[in-house]
Amino acid sequence: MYSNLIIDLMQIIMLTISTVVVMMTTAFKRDHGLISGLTVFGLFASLLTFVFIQPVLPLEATQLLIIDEYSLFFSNLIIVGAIGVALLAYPYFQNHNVQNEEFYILLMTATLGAVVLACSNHFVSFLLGMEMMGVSLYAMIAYPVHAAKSAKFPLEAGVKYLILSALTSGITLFGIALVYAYIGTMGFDEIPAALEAAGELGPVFLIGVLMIVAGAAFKLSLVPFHIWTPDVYEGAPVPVTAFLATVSKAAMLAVTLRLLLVSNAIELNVVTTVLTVMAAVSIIFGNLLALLQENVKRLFAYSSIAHLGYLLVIIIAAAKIPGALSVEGVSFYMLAYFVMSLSGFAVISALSNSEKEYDQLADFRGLFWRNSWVSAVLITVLLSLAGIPLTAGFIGKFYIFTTGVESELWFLLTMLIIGSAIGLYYYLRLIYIMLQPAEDDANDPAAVSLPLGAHAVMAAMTAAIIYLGVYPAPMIDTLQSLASAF
Amino acid sequence: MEMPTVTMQVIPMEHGLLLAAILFIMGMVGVLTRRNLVFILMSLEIMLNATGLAFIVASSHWGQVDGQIMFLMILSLAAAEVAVALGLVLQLFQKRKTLDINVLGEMKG
Amino acid sequence: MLDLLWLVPVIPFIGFLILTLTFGKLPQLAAGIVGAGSIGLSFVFAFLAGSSFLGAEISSYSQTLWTWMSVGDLEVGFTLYLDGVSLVMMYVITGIGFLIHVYATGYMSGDPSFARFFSYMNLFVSAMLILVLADNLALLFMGWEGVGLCSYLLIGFWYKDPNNGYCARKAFVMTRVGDAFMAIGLFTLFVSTGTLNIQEAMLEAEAQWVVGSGVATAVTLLLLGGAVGKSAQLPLQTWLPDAMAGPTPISALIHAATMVTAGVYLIARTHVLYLLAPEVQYLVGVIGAITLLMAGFTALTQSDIKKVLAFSTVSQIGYMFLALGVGAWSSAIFHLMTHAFFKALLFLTAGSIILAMHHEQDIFKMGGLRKDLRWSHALFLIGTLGLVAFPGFSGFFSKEEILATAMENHDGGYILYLAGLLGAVMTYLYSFRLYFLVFYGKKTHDGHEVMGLHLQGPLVLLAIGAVFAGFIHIPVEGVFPEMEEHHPSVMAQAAMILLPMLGGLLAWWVFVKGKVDTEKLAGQGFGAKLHRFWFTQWGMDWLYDKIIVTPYTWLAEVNKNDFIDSIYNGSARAVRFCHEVMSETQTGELRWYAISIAYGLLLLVVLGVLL
Amino acid sequence: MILVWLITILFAGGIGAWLSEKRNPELPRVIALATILLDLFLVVLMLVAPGVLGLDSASQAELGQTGEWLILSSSEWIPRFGVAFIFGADGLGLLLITLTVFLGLMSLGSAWNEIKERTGFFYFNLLWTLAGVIGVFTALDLFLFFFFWEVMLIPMYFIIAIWGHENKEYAAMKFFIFTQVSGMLMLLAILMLVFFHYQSTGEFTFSYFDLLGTAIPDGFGFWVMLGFFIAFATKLPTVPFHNWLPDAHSQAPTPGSVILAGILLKTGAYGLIRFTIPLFPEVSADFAPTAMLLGVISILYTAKVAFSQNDLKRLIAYTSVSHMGFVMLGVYAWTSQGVQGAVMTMLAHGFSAAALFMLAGGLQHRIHTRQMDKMGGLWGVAPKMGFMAVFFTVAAVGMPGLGNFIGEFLVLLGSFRISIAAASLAAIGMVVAAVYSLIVIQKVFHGENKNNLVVEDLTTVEMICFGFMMIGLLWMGMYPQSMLNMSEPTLRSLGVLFFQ
Amino acid sequence: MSVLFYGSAIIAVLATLLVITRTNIVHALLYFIVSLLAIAVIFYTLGAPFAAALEIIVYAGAIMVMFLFVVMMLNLGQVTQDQEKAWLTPSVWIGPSIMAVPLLVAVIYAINLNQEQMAHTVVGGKEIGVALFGPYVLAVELASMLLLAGLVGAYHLARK
Repeated sequence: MYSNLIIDLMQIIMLTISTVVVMMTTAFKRDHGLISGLTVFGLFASLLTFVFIQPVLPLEATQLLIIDEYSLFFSNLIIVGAIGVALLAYPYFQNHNVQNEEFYILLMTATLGAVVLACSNHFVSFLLGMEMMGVSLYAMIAYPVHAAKSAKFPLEAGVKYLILSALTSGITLFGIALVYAYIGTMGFDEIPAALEAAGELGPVFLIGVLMIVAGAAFKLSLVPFHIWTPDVYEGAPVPVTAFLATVSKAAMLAVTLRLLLVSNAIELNVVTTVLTVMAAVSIIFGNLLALLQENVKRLFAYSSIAHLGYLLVIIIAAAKIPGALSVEGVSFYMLAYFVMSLSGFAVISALSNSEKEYDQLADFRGLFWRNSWVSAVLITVLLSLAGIPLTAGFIGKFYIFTTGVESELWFLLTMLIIGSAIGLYYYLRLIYIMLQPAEDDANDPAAVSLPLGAHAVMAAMTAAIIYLGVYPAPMIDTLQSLASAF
Repeated sequence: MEMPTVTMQVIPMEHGLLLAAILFIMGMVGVLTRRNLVFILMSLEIMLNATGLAFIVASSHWGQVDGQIMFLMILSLAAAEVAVALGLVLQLFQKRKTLDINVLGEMKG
Repeated sequence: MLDLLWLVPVIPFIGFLILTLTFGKLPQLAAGIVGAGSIGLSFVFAFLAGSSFLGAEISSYSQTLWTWMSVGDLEVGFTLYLDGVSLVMMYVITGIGFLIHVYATGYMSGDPSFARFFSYMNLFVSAMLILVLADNLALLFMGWEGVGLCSYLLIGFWYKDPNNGYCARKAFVMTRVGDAFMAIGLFTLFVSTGTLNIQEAMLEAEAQWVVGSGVATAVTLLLLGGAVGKSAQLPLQTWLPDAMAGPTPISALIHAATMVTAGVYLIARTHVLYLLAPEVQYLVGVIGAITLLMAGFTALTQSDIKKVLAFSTVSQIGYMFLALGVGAWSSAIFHLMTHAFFKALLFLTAGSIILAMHHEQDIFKMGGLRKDLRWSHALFLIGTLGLVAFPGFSGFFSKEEILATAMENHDGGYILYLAGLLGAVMTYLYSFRLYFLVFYGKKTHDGHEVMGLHLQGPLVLLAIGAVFAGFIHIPVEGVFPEMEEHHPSVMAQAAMILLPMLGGLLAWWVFVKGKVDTEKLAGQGFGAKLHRFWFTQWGMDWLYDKIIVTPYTWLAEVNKNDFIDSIYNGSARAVRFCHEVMSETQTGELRWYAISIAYGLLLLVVLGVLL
Repeated sequence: MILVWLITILFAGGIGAWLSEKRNPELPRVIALATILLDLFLVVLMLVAPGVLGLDSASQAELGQTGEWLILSSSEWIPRFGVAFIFGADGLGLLLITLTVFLGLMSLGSAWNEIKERTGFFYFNLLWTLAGVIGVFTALDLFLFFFFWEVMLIPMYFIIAIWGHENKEYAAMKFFIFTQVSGMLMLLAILMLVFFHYQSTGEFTFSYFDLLGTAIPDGFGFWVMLGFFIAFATKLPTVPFHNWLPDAHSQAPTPGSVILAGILLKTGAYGLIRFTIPLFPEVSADFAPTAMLLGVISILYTAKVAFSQNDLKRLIAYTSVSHMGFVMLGVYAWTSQGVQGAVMTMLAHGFSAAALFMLAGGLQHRIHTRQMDKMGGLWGVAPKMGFMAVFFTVAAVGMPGLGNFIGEFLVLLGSFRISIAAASLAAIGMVVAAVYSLIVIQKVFHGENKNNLVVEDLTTVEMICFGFMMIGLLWMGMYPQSMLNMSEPTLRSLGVLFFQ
Repeated sequence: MSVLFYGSAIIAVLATLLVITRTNIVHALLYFIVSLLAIAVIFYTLGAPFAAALEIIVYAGAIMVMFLFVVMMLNLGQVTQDQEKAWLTPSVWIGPSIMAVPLLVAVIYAINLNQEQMAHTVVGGKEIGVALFGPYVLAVELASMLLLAGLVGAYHLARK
């Protein structure tokens, strides 16, 4: 029993140990390479523990955490993302003239928070996971604040994220409090029974749920809680942006979906309506905002708003169709989006460093002819984001359409099509710019030596995009089995 | 062991929650109106504190421990958050010689 | 030898291919030999096939080369069909065609695009042969369109002058209007009878259709539309004078004497249908009558030698239509044949005159040429006499038949007869006006006869034809319904012969004696208006320009950028605008961000409370 | 498997061409040529001696199909959704594959001397487009079909965006967005269809054969059909979805225009014939009058717009829309003549439009303009070009004896049976076609050579290409039966109305 | 007891109101501490003495003092105070305050339950301790990591 518990928590334990090891090492020897290597190693070790965890699934590790295939999938995804971020961070901070080592500690704690969030089955662990990730992220976003010549506006981004995030954390917590006040339990899976005992649905409960939704929507950057996204994406160092776009979203999504499905909240009329409105508006606003964006990081930020809107469609579909298909679809889309984003930010990161980021559209002019490989990766990402076949994005979009059709969400599907149409414009615009002949320009980002780690990330993620797009069957099987729990 | 039961006068849970809500919204208004970063942080603390209150009220209603545990967690969260936030306050002041958050408006569009 | 029939249209086509694909690299002599020789060879085969056909004493012969298209119930073979009528047409086309080609080798010699010219000519002959030999209407349509194409190419032959190009396009488009009608006619016929084979369709129609029924009327009207376009009859005749822009005068001949008879041939070929739609048949006659008069008047006012001849052709085809309208099928074909001889003679002689006059075509700048150009004078006179149907000349026999039939025809044929008679007067008038103006009067310019066997040789042969063709018996019995023999009274015959001669006298009186000042007459007051009216073909061109061409070009110009495009561009602009507006919300101000989140929360909570 | 090979060879050849550029910029075109020739060889083998390739009917039986399918193969892909690799070709498919490979060769010919920059990537895109198109013509799983539908789009986008002319960004974007958005509608429709099939049978499948005859709940049929229709009508294109075409065609480099006009448009028509109508027979029948009307409007409206264009390529592009109007008309008449005519129009237009674009492209390459008012009198300097222009223009006008005539004639005949008005109006198209076509000859080749343009006449490579296309058009015009026979069994199996 | 509750509630609200309206940071902090103390009293009335103690020790004692340190460190003087006055114009606060009203109304409407009463039990430190090291043991561990993250972050950011 206990041994099983330990095995179950192995990933979390490994992450914790690695964090401590990294911290201790930092205390004795500040060496960027060593620390980043240790971090990557620690993360890898944590990732690999899933081999041991797999056979003993599913298990509730106390009432706080549940480790099942679903959470394991997301944990793995999160750790992979963290490895990617660590690999990107090393070259990015290489020339950063102040201490870099804390970044890795923060990365570890953020990852730990994300994993906890993904596994959480209780509002306490939800809070802890979310805040562990959040607090680490405040510092990570503002990390280069000391540098004499920092690439962007880390301070501004940090403060913005901190205040807005704290504000919404407060809202979420208050929502949790209301829910708790109404039903008297904080475990996700106890909610339906408690609700039944409470009799009819009180507005307190509904408002509490909606406040929790608001908090989740903030982290997922859904309209109207999206507004921080572009500024923070832009101001944060690229690896952190990558973390925000991938790990943070995946973790939050995992827990939100679990909460909505396990508590049956998705079947509440109010929740469905609110989510529908959010999805529609996110799709349209996100795409509209991205339309003529000149900064690639902001462009990705806006497009992430739209993509999370797409994702929401699958979640909403769960109200009418078996939750399993919905979970399968969400997981796939999240996986696809995760891979695409990581790959995209890897490209930007590969071209950038902590003193200068190449994230203007103009910086990408002619990239295809100067550095075909990097630009091919970015083109693949953009096409995938646009949902073109041969890429993971297409299968993801296929899931949206399938679930949308099955639950007859015609309105959202219409929005989806309109949004995608607008979306095509800016993805193609960036592709077009890369394809044009380069102007003679001293600021040649491709001249920056491309580090091995970034290449590895790009290669792995691109391979994943194509593989998932061309032969998704094995992954679909996996997701199908993990979704069967719902 | 039996818990010591203290008979208290009846206070409806609504009133507790109401107080929490009022404090919460006051904190929120503070966040929205102030321009000084420290005030904003204080307002955020008010909000957090109000949620803590709400948990205590709820836990009292249900006679459970869980709400108080949550309060503890909120406490530690507040501590961690404030620590980082004050770090940022220092940086802001150091860099801009002001605590006005309106100077942090360089990214837009 | 009948099975060599397919070679008749194919040989000219091969000639065309050779001439085209060498892209002008062929020396002129070789090009001439290929160009004219292919037609000659074709004539030989036509003659061989024709004589064995006549010898075999069969009413028709068909040769299927391959299945063209077979789709569902549509069965169209690449099948040649020979009977009396197509035999006559085949002879005319290859025979006269050969003479024209020979003449052209002389006429066109030295032109830089010599080979190109002959390639078009060969293609023309090939298409024309397919037209007349077609066993079904689809194949006929192929020839029909083919000659139209060649006409386009020949009119625009001298491409450097944009006006030629314009005329060519006009001709093509206008005949295409007719073709479109004809195509619809074919479809109607097919849907109604289930076949496009001419003979079968006619049998089916006879069996199925009621006389005067809607479908019969529709089909015949539509086919008439095609015929009218190709044969330059009212109201689609206006392209023809412009067609004279082509190389003088050979292409003119193509247009004026050969291709335009296709309409006559079509109606004659499908006469059974017309018999089932008597009103339409009568309409054919009426169109013929009006056209022949109108063209007559117009011819009277023209000053270009080629245009006078062109309008005379229109007028003569009007006669043929008139003949068709009164049921004188064989007479129409007969007149077609005789007309081919004398009109070819006239055109080619006119060509000689033009050559002699150094490419001067204005008849008012000629005059008194009968001494200088003896050959041309004699030949032209023969042609003119044929044209005016002077007794004993070929035209006389055919025209007399037509008028006689028209007179005897009781269903309104009498009016047609009178129109025909008036037309005959007009014919005399304009023909001799031309003749007198060119060969009599004051001599203003010198001309030197250009001599050569390939110039005069064909002319002489044609002249012989123009005189004696009237004695040829065309083997069309069995093709057309038996016509009763017409024996008009002596008086009527005399009137028919003598009355038109008044026109000749008038011409002599006016143009040789100079009794009337034509310039004054045409230059002032009502005369001027009338002249103008006649000269411009009764204002038809103007009318078309105003009601079709101008509105169409205007419409096209107005919508040059395709207004549907602006719908899409407009929505793109709208999206862009939305983007601008949306971007304003991203102010970068933290407080505003916080407020927006608070409002979002408010929205959610209100929604939660309300729902 | 042979079909898979056809596609794979092109994919592989494309990659090979791309990689070989580093070695020698001349190499990619040679590789592309070899690739296409290899494909052509296989196609010819399929046509002439199917036995050699071991094309058997065993696979047909396996899929429960008989008869018309010449080649059929299937294997699993995404079993979760019943998605499978089902490739098949019947007479119609084979005709269109042949057209594709042949015109691929032609476009290669036009690229041979024109594309000098970034050759590797160019030929990569060229070959991948072809692969996508062949995929479209052979895929019998709707998912797979959609997959290829999009695959042919991307390389084409690259071709326009990189090698296009002055306004390429706009054109490429428009092209992409139009096709992609309409494609999404189709995806939606496909999924609805699959879902309805799932509802009635409890089985997820995208197989064309299984989806035929799916019972669709009342009220939905029309919308599902419309999703397909809009996608195909956009590709075809039909007014009012045609606006991407003039821009894309005029801005694309010559080989791109050739492929666009010659092949890509045909996928729309193919989709209508293969999918839209057979999958939704009743709804389509109700919808047919509207579609025919759209066809007629396309014919007349775009002919009028074409007439006023000054940009040569744009003009030809609009005429393409006009011609595709005939296809729409014929297909929705759904009679044997109408559909056969549509097929013939597709084939013949593939040749004539491709040739005209090659001419226009050749001219632009030589005198660096597409504005017709800057040309004139070119016959004198380039008679071969002039001849070719006349030939292909005349073909486009619908001269009997050439392929286009057969198509238009049959379409008109076939639709006449269904709607006299539509066919009669469309017949006016014959007249207006003459109006706009001849103006090209007039403005470009006739008249004085005002600007003293010196134009090099057609090169040998070009002459060979044009020669092939001439022969092709003549063949189609004189002996269309060879093609009609191939497509007939297909149409019979698709339920086209055969009057006997 | 209820007098204590309502009295403290009023004090808490008033003190909080003062916190968000003061211009002098130190004054505001002091009012905040007052508010916290009042809330601690409320906790006590609700039967949560342990929480009440923590409220005072951790919140008022530690967190607020941290604030105070920073304020002192930055040495914000009269200038800042004047600035605050200038910033806090009605045009700035009216909007959010008005927005707050419907929000409050909605929440009040929502939490208007059937006058459910709060429990009569006191949950003391011992129970909490048992729970913390029983079912919530992981939470404690995780909270430590949370604090670690805060620590590292603050350490990094607060560096000169």
